[in-house]
Amino acid sequence: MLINVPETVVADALRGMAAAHPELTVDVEGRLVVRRDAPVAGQVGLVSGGGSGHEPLHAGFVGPGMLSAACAGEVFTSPVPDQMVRAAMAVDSGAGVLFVVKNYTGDVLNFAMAAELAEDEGVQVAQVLVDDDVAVVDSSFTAGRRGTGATLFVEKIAGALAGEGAPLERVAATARRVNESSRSFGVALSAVTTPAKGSPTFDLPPGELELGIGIHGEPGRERRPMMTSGEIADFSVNAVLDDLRPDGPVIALVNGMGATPLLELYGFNAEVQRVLTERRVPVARTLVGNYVTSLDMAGCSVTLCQVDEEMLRLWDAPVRTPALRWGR
Amino acid sequence: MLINVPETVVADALRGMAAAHPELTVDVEGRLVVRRDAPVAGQVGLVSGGGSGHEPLHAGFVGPGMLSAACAGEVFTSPVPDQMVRAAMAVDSGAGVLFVVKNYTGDVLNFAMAAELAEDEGVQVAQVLVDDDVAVVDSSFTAGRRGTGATLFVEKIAGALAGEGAPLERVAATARRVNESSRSFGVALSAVTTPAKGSPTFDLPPGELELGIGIHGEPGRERRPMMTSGEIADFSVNAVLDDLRPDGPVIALVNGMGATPLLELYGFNAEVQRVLTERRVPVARTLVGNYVTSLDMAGCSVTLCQVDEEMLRLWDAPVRTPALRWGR
Amino acid sequence: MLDSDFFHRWMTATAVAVDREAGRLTELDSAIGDADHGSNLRRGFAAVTAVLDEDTPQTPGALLALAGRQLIATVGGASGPLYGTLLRRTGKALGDAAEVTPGQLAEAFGAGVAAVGKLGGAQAGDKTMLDALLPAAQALGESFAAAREAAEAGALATVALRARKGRASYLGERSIGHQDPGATSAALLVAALTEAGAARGDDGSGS
Amino acid sequence: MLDSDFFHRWMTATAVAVDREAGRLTELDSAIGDADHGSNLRRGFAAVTAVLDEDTPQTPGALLALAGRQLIATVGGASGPLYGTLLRRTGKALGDAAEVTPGQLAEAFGAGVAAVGKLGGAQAGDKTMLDALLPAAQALGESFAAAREAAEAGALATVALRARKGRASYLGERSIGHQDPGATSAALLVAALTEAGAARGDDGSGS
Ligand SMILES: Nc1ncnc2c1ncn2[C@@H]1O[C@H](COP(=O)(O)OP(=O)(O)O)[C@@H](O)[C@H]1O
Ligand SMILES: Nc1ncnc2c1ncn2[C@@H]1O[C@H](COP(=O)(O)OP(=O)(O)O)[C@@H](O)[C@H]1O
Ligand SMILES: [Mg+2]
Ligand SMILES: [Mg+2]
Ligand SMILES: [Mg+2]
Ligand SMILES: [Mg+2]
Repeated sequence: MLINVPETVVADALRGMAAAHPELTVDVEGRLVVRRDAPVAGQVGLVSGGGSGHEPLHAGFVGPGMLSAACAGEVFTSPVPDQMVRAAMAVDSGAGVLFVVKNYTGDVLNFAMAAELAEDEGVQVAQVLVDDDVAVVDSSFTAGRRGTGATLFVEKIAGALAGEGAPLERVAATARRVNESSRSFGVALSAVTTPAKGSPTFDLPPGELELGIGIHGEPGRERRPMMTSGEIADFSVNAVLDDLRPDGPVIALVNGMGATPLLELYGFNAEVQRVLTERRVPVARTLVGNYVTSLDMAGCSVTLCQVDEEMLRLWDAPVRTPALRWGR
Repeated sequence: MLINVPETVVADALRGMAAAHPELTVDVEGRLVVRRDAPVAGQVGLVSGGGSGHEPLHAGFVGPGMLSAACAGEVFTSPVPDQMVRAAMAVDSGAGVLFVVKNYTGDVLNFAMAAELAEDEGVQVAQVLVDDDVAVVDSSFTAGRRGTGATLFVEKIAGALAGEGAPLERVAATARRVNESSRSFGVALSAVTTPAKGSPTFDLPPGELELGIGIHGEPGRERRPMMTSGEIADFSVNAVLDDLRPDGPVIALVNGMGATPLLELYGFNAEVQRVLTERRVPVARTLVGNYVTSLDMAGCSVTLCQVDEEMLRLWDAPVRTPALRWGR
Repeated sequence: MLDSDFFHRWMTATAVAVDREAGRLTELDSAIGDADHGSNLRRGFAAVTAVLDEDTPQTPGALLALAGRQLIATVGGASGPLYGTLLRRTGKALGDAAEVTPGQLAEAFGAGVAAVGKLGGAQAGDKTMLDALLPAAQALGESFAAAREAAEAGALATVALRARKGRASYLGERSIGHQDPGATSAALLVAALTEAGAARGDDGSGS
Repeated sequence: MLDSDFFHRWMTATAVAVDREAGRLTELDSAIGDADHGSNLRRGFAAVTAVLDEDTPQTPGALLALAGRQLIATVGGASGPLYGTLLRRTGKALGDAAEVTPGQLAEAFGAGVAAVGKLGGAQAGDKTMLDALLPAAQALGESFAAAREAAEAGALATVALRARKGRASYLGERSIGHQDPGATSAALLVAALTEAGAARGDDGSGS
C-alpha cells in the first residue's frame, strides 16, 4: 500500500486534496470538505459522507451542481455526528440541509444523531436514504439494501436541483425519487486490502469471482468460477432489470471498484449496452469510470436509474467537482 | 480480468467508448477515436496513440482543447502506420498535423513510417517525441528515455495552442518545449497482468517495490523493501528535481498506475507537496489521478513540468475530453 | 459500593483489552463485515481513557455519560453510536449518586442495553453485540464473574447464528459459522468489570 | 531453385512455429520487455498466411514484399516495422525473377538484415533480433541448416548480453541473464527455411 501508517491515511488524503483543489475548503482536522463559496444564499445545502475508501465518492463530488460538503470517516467507517453537524452548519444558508445517507447501520445511526443535533442548532434537516443494491434481499432478515452506485445519481440530480434554488422538500423528494428509480449490482474479481488489516479481507483465488458484493470488501452472496465480461454483464444487468423493471429510458453507471483498468471497464460497458439493447431498454446517458470504489478491489458494478425528463435535465445540468465535471 | 478473450480486448473497449461518448467518432474496426467535428478549419490537428493499457491516455484525451485523434494499438503494442495515416487525414484541415509520439522503439518506427505515408498523401506532418522518464539513463546504451506522464502535459498544452489557431511550427515547438521542461519517475507496488499473458509480468512479493518502472509492466531499475508514502515521495521527487533543476513554478502530475486507490494517491500527493516545499519549488497547479496507467499495476508516478506564463495559460485553457475537462 | 474510580478502572481495563484484542476483532469483522471493528474500538476507548485521565467526572453517572459521548464522537460506524448509547444511557440511569451498588449498576446496565436494542432495532439471536449484552445484563445481578461468563457464552453462541442486522446480514447463509465481532468486544467490556472490581476485591456480588 | 511456392511454404512454416512458440516468446518478453512479442508475431504471421493463401504473388520478390507490408500493417510494436522491413527489403532485393537460387536468397536476406540494422539503429551485441539475423545471413550462403544453427546460437548468446536497444535496455544490468525474445523469434523464422526446403528436398546449399 502507498501509505505512511494506517492511522493517518484519511488525514494524509485530505491534506493531498487540499493541495490539489484550492477551489475547495478542506478541514483536515475536522475531516470535512466544503464548497469554498458555502453557504450559497437561497440554496439548500447538500451534505453527504461515509467511510473513506470509496473515492472519489464523496469528497470528489463537492462543488457547484453537486454536494455542498462531504464528511470523511475512517476507512469503511461512518463519520461521527460532530462532523455532520459542522458540515450542516457550514453550508446552511437558511434554506435547510439535505443529508444524503447510504443505507448502512453506521451511517444511518450517526446521521440520525447528527440530524437531531443540527436541528437543535437551528438547521432544518431532511434526509434521503440510498439503498439501491439488489444483491441484498430487503427483508426483516437483513439491514436492508446497501447504498452503492445510486449515491452518485442522487448527489448529482439533487445537487442540480438545489443549485436552481428549489426548496428543501422538493430537493428531498426528488432525491428520494432518484433512489427509488435506481438499482445496482456489483461483482468482485479480487478482495480488498484495508490499511488497518494489511491483508485481503477474504481469499479469492484468481479463477473465481464473487457475485453481489458491496463496497466494503465484504464477500458477496455467491462465489463462482470466473466468468467472461459478457457473462458478468448478463448476470448483473439482468439482476438490476428484474428488480427495477424500467418502462422508459435509463442512465447507466458502469462503475469500476477501484483497481479495474479503464480498458476493461469500457469493454464491460460494451457488454452492458448489448444486454440493455437485447432487453429493449433505451439508454439516455452512460457514465463509465471508477466512481464508487472499494479501495483496491478489482471488479465492477452496474447502476441503472430510470429517468423522466426533469431528472435527465438535472443530470445534464452543469457540474464542477473534482471527479465529475461537465456543462458550460 | 474483466474481459471476454484477449484477442478482442481493444475492440471491446472501443465499442464501449463509442456507447459512452457520442461526442466522439469511434472507428472500432480502424482502431481510431476522432473528434466529431474534425477537421476543424484553420486548426492544426493533434494525433497521438500508442499501445492500449494506458487509459485514459490517449483516447480519453480526445476533444476540444486537446487531441484531435488517437490511435489504439494492441495492449502495450504500438499502433500500425495505417491507423496513424488515416487519423492524420481525418483531422487535417490543411493546417497540418502534429504527431505526439512517446519514445519507444515501436512507436517511433511506426509513427515515422506513417509520417512518410501521410506526407505522400499531401498532409504536412511534424512530430514531437516525448521522453521524460528519468529512471532511464539517456545514453547510447539505451533506447533513450521513455515517454510517460509528460505526454499528458504535451497533449494538453499543445492542444490548447492548436485550438487557438497557431501554425504547425509553433504548435510543434511548444510541444517540444513542454517535453524538455518535464521529467517523470515511477514506482510499482505490484506487477501487471496483461490479457495475453494472463499472469503477472514479474514476481513482486507484497513487502517489496520496484523503483524506476515504466508503463508497460516491465520491471524497474531496482527492487527495494517496501517504503512509506513519504519515502517514495522523497525518492521520486528528488529523482525528478535533480534532473529537471527547475528555477520557476511547476505543474505537478501525481499519477496512479491504474490500481492505486485515490485515497492513497491523494495521501501521496500530500507527501509530494511536502518534498516540493522543502526543495523550495513553487507549485502552480496539481493534477491527481489515474491518467497514464499500466493496466492493473498498483503504484504511482510523479511528473513535473516547469512552466512559463504561456504554458500555464495554455494549461488553464478550457478542455473537453472524456478524462480531462475544465474551463467554460 | 462502586465509586467513580471503579468506573474509571472499568474503562481503562476495557481499553487495554480492546487494544490487545484489536487484531482479532478486525479479523472477525473481516470474515463477515468490513475489517474495522478492532481499529474502531481501539480508537474509541483510547479517546475515552484520554479524556477520563485528563478530567475525571466525580460521579459514576457523569463518568459513563462522558465515556459514551466520547465513543459517539470518535468511533463512527455502527459500533460507535451503539456502544456510546450503551454507556451514556447506563450513566444516565445511575443518576448523580457519588457511589452506586452493584445492583444499581445491574439495573442501569439493563437500561443501557435496552437502549441499544431500541436504537439498532436488533433482538436476541440477530447475531449482534446484543447476544452478549442481553445475557450479561441478566447475570450482572448475580456477580461480575457471572456476567462475564454469560457474555462470553453469548458471544460464542453467535457462531451458529445467521445475521439479521448489521453488515453481516448481507451475507445471508454465509454469515453462519463466524463469531460476531461486536458480541466478542461486548464480552471484553463485560469481562473488564471483573478486573475493575478485583483491584479493590469487589466482585460485584453485593447489592 | 526456389520458386514462390517455396517462399509461401517458408511463411507458412514460420506462422506455425510462431503460433506454437507464442507462449514462450511472450514469456521471454515478460522478463525483459512488455509481454507481447508472442501475440504480436502470431497476429502478424497469421495475417501473412491469410493474405498469401488468398492470393499468392507469382514471384518470390513480390511474395516477400507483400508479407513484409502485411507485417507492418498488422503487428505494430518494434517487431512489426523491423520484421516487415526485413521481408520487404529481402523481397525487393530479389527483384522480379520467377525463381531464385539459394545464393541469391542469401544475398537478398543480407540486404534485408542490413535494412533492419539501419532502421532500428542496433548493432551486433545489442541484444536484439540482429544477434540471430546477422550470423544467419552470414551462414545462409552455406546452407539452410547452417543458417538455422547460426541463428539459434546467436539467440542463445543473447542471454549473456546487456541490452542496448529496445525495451530491454531500460533494465540496464538487469537485462543480463535473459534470452532476447526478438532473437528467439528470428531463429524460428530462419529455422522455417529448412522446413520449407525439406518439402522439396532443397537444403539451400546449391547456388
Ligand atoms: N443493528 C444493530 N444492533 C446491534 N448491534 C449491531 C447492529 N448492527 C451492527 N451491530 C454490531 O456492530 C458490530 C460491527 O461494528 P463495527 O465493525 O465497528 O461497525 P461497522 O459495521 O459499521 O463497520 C457487529 O459485529 C454487531 O455486533
Ligand atoms: N532497435 C532495434 N533493433 C533491432 N531489434 C529491435 C530493436 N528494438 C527492439 N528490437 C527487437 O524487438 C523485440 C521486441 O519485439 P516486440 O515485443 O514485438 O515489440 P515491443 O518491444 O514494441 O513490445 C526485441 O526482443 C528485440 O529483439
Ligand atoms: Mg465499518
Ligand atoms: Mg509492445
Ligand atoms: Mg466493521
Ligand atoms: Mg514486447
